[in-house]
Amino acid sequence: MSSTNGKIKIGFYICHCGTNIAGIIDVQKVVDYAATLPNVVVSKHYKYMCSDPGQEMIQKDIKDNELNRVVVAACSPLLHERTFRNATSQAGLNQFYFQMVNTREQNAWVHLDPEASTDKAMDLVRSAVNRVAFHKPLEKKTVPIKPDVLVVGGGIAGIHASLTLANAGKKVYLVERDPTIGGHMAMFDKTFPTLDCAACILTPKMSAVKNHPNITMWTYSEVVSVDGYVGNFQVKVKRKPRYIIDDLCVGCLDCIEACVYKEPRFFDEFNQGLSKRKPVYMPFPQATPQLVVIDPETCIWFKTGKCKQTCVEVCDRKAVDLNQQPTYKEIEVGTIIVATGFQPFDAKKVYYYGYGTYPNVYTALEVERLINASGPTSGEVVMRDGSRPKSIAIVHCVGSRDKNTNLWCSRVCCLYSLKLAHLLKEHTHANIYNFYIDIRTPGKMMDEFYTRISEEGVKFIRGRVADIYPDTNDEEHRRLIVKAEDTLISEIIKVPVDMVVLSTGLVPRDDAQDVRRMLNISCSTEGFFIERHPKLAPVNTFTDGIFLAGCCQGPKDIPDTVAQAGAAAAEALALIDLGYIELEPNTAFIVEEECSGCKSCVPLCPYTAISYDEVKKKASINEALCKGCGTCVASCPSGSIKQNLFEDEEIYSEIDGILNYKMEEALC
Amino acid sequence: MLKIEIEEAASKQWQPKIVAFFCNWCTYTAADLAGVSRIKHAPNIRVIRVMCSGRVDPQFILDSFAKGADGVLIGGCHPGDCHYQEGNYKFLRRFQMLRRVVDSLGIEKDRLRLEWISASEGDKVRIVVNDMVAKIKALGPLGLPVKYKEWANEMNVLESEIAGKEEVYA
Amino acid sequence: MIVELDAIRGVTLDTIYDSSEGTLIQTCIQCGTCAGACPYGEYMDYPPRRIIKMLQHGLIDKVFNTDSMLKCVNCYACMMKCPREIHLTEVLLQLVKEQTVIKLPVVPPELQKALENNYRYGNPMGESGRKRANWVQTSTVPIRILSQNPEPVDVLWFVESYPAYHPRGQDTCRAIAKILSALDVDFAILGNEEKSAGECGLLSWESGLAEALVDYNMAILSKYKFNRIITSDPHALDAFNFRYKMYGFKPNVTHIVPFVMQYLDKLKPMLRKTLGYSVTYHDSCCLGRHNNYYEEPRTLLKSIQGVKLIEMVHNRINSICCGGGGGGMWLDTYFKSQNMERLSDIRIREAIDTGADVLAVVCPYEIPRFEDALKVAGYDKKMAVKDIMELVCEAMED
Amino acid sequence: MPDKPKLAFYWCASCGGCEESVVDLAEDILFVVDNVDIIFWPVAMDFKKSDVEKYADGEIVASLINGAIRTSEQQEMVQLLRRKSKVVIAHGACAQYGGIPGLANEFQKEEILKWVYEESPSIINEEKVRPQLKYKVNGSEVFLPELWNVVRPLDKVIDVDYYIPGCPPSPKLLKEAVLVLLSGNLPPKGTVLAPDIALCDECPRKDTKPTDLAFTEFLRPNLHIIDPEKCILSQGFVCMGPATRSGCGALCVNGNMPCTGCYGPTSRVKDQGAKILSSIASNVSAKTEKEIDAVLNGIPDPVGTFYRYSLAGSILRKKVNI
Repeated sequence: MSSTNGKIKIGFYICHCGTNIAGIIDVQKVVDYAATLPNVVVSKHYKYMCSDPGQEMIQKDIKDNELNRVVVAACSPLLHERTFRNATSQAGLNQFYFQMVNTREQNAWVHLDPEASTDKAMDLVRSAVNRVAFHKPLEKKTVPIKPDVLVVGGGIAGIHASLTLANAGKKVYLVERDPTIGGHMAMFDKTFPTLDCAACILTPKMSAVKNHPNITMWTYSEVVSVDGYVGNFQVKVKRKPRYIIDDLCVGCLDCIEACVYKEPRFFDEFNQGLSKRKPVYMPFPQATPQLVVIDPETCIWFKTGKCKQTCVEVCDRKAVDLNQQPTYKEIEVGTIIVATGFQPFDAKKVYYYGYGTYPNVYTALEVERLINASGPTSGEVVMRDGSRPKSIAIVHCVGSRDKNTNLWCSRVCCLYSLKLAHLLKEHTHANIYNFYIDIRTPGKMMDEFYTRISEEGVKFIRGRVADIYPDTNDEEHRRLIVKAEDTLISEIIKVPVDMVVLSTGLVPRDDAQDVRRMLNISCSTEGFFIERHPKLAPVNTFTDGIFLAGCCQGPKDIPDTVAQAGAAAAEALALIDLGYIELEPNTAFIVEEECSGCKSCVPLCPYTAISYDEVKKKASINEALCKGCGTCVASCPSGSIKQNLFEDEEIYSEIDGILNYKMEEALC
Repeated sequence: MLKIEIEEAASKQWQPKIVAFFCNWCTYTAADLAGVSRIKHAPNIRVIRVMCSGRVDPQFILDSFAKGADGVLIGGCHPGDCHYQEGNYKFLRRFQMLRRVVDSLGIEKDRLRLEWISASEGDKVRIVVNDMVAKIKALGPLGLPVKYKEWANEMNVLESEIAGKEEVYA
Repeated sequence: MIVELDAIRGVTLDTIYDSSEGTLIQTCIQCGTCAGACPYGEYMDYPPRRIIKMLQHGLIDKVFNTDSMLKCVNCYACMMKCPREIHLTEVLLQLVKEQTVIKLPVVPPELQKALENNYRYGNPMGESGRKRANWVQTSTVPIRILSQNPEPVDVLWFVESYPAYHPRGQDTCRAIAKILSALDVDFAILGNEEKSAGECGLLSWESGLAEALVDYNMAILSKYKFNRIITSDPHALDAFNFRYKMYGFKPNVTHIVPFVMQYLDKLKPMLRKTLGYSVTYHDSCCLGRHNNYYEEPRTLLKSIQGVKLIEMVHNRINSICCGGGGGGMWLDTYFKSQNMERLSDIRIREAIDTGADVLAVVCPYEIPRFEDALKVAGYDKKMAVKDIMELVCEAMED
Repeated sequence: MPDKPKLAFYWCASCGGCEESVVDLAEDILFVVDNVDIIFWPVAMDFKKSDVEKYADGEIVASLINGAIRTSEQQEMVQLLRRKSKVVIAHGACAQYGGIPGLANEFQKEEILKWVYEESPSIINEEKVRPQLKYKVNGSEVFLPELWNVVRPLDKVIDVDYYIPGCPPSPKLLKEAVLVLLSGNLPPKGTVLAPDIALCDECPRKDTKPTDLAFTEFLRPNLHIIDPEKCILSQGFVCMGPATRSGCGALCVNGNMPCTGCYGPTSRVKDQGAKILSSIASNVSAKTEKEIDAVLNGIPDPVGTFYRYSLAGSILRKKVNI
């Protein structure tokens, strides 16, 4: 126990955190108790330990009392360990002579009985005081950061993050699954609350991405594997065959004209199926890149092997290549921004709203296309049956705030419903009814927007729609009755309308779990990617070097998405420009003279950091590759592998502390 | 009635102590999340943070029991979700083996528990901890340090025995 | 989404906030879906949403002094659509109903009589208990009655009152007996020993009566050895699955439709006759919304040759109640006095709109209700109301 | 030669193999006899307790005690020797960790007595007679030592200075120990007088062990033939070598049998069984609970396998639910 040879002097501090901790834990009792523990020479409490005066108090005590160890009982180490380590090191002590006790998140906030809470705090303080005596001075190791960045997803979040980074001179790989970038925003008609034309503000950014010398844009591509760690990720990208040679296609669309299918007859994804496309198609006129794509699912050549291949013939640049195979690109990047977005809630899941049963029930995204000048009806609101609506019901909260579907509020539906109400009114002069539970319009100019839409004569009915069914009084059964309780007047109302718009919520993408696994990041229970800290690290993930932007993290509107994309880019930039990242020194090492060379540890390391030296006949650990999980340490049969920060003695001393175990008991 | 009161009083005095080893990335974060969400649970667990459930050495578990823990809980990431790829599988294998040893040495099954709790499952921390505390309360204390002392008592009687025998010899 | 039964046993309106259900009620967002989903919501001074708010504000006594809850037909529509999953029909509304009836100056006489009959004779129509098994004599296949032959049996068929006494119910019974015997099922009935399962008492706000019937039937059932119970009455199914379990009686109970579905492979080759009907199917509230059997009856119908299934506008979770539940069976006169249209009349128009030849049902209340509604509707084309079991049986005949 | 250092040997709960290792010194025993005065060695010469009692406290230079402590007599004797000796050495696996007799800690005392005197198939004892602690014969009372409930390693009963591991210890280690004692240049108290590195270090099959161990099944040497060339562990037989001190020269492996762990763990390990368990289980290739269990079923007696010598000295010591 060499670490205890010198005189250990421990300073102990407990934080009140206002009343967060002191409201339930008797801090005075803990302080008095800590003072009786071995090696503790200072024991104090303070209102806010993380504040400047709190940190200064520690530093002053280190100097005045020659403290050589510090224990702070406060919030979770995941929140403020760094703060107190810095304070410790600024007073000239090695920062790893510090140990933190989680007294808030895992104690004061989760228990009700002050006595039990105080007991628990004392147990853990004893444990930390025990442990810190074994701490060793360590240095953080630094890893260089590769300057290139991978951005996954080419919606507005990915676009904005890519441009920010590229403008700062960094090389960006933007990988988009679809044939074009643009994401959901490209489908929108106008944006709330300013009613900017979505295409007008988005398409310049799309072409900026395309033309930026620092951006490598890979559309119709998917990230298939990510290995490595912060600063040094190895990424494999699959480029799906477009059956068009990128460099040769000039986007003349002659091949589309020449296709053996004379009429478009397949589901057009971009227009939500409201129009049709051919197997060879351009997703939409402003698609970026301006390249056509051949869909093997619908192309007769791929389905039957028989086709005149008129598309190949017509292309004088020989850009059509039906034998194209997927290609794989391997890149090395230092940081990754995940901007994989959301998908709209499947409205069929609320069976009684009749989506998919009644043709005049639409989803909001369909209506976006319907009112868009470049949409399937050129902006004319003509319904599936060819008629034009004179009355429209907009049903809020479809798939949101509902235990039967999704619990969360999707945050944008109220405002886009208001926007659609305005646009539909403008296009059709119809009577518009918004059926809502609560109107939620937080944010700049948002409630003003609500006022404006109200002034336009849009009607608001406070009540969640309970039933939608055809009006039997209507000869053609086209008209629908929307039934709800107007809860403000306590009347059951049945409103006959021509068209129903379902304001569907935002849900995680179906493959979010696969993406999460590939990147080794976490999801909340509902499936959105989880940020490292909701307030203090909103774009970080638990994996260093991977950042989140946009709706993959949770529903949000365009301004917030862009802000978050900027923040994610800034976080990446901060790492890149620093050039290196400091890592916890919790790596494992093998004491050579103790190792028998049994090789049991070698296969256990997922990072191949352990190798066997055939000459010395011993195993050794490459510190640069070790991530510090400690699996080999726990498995070494002769106890010859140790882990910095988590040495056996340190953990045993914690156990002793928790259980208030005295060595003399061992003699029994 | 009286008996119940006595039992209640007894149970109030004795509170099980559970040593928990939580991995930094999933379960420790989940326990923090339970805090941030103010999800109340029994105050009987004492968490030791490790980077990965793969770091949990069976010795730590046995040591905890021997030093007075009434239960040991290990929390790691769900299979497939390990921050270090496969540390949780490695622990699971050890756990399955250790469980057999611990069983045959007479420590009840409910005292040793492995749970996969992801960073977002704050409420699962509550469910698991409360359930484990309830089960251990039903079992009563394990109290190995006390047992070891009791075992040692048999050696203390020797001296008087010897004295007695020597008298007889005399 | 049936609630944890033991958790709510003994809960009263005074103690409801101490239960987990009370916590749920606190989460009501007053969206009004319950009121909008309620088939009689527009006739209630206090539809479920307002009841919850009144309860939250401690003003619940006002609710008891109206007849709002008399209009609840226990159709589970509000409960199934509630975005907070509050167990309205299962828990809250029942508690309110009971108080309402206690405070009612005059109980509608039709209902009063039905409850009395149930208490005295074990069936709501006031028939003699000794005639309960009379229909057996008209069966074309032998039916074992346990009191005469108490040997252990695989399947105990709980017949229930409407099937046992009502002439159309007896038609269904004969069909079921034939099907069971064709499938070689070892079955028997309780015969005259059986009394109403008590669901009607329970949901028509007479928990005392319900408990008396529960006690009686539990004692009778415990006399015999059997593996499982089947019944053709979804209300009896609900009583067993919901109320009996609270009293510790936990048999394996299935409705006849899912039961027969288990034998579908064996049954199909027997359905040799082509019927040539277009059929529309009415989802029973208890079987559909409350027990989640939406597709089984439809699959069974579709396995009959020559049956073309047409859906009504409201189907599955969105189905409209026939109006017979929750005591509605004996409140038609009262509903009429309130200028409320009978729900069976509303529903039959949806059935007529489909142009179907047959309205298929699975609940013994529905045949008489819809046959009556058909007469009122004055529908000139001939439409028959038949239990699915009758149709299956018909298809079995060569 | 009045100045020759006095040496005592004693045996407790053991098979006597450690005493054999003294004899196995062969010609070296002459060296020992030349240099020390063996004043107490019940297995070889007729000494009485009173012979020891007559020495002054600390007069004996060293006592080498083998065997675990299970009876009142053993306790009494080792306490006496402790008083009379400067140095006490736990001699062999039983004294160090309880050894094979320590496996009795898997059972309660009553279970053992019942089996041995009543239920064992080789016993005929219809009256169910059990040994009595006191018995009167010819007017005087005779005594038997009492069996304790717990088998203990020596250091749970008396203070122990050094340990010589092994079942039995190799003569080489014993000789080195005696040399160290005679030299007067004593190592720190508590030292195990064997190399502090695992057996693989000196295993002749070390090079044949692969670096990608992944167990899909476990085999037992009584049922399967062991390849005489390859690493035994890698063949799926539990070999304790990686968790066991070296010093024996890999005797068992040379005899084509797996190491069973008699030299105990290295100084860095508290619980040999837990450590080898951790290592071996971690390298099982299965991933689901069910598959893992299927592989682990190949080790039907994990306590007897991993704690063959060390149960009494392990962290848990004994089956705990008395």
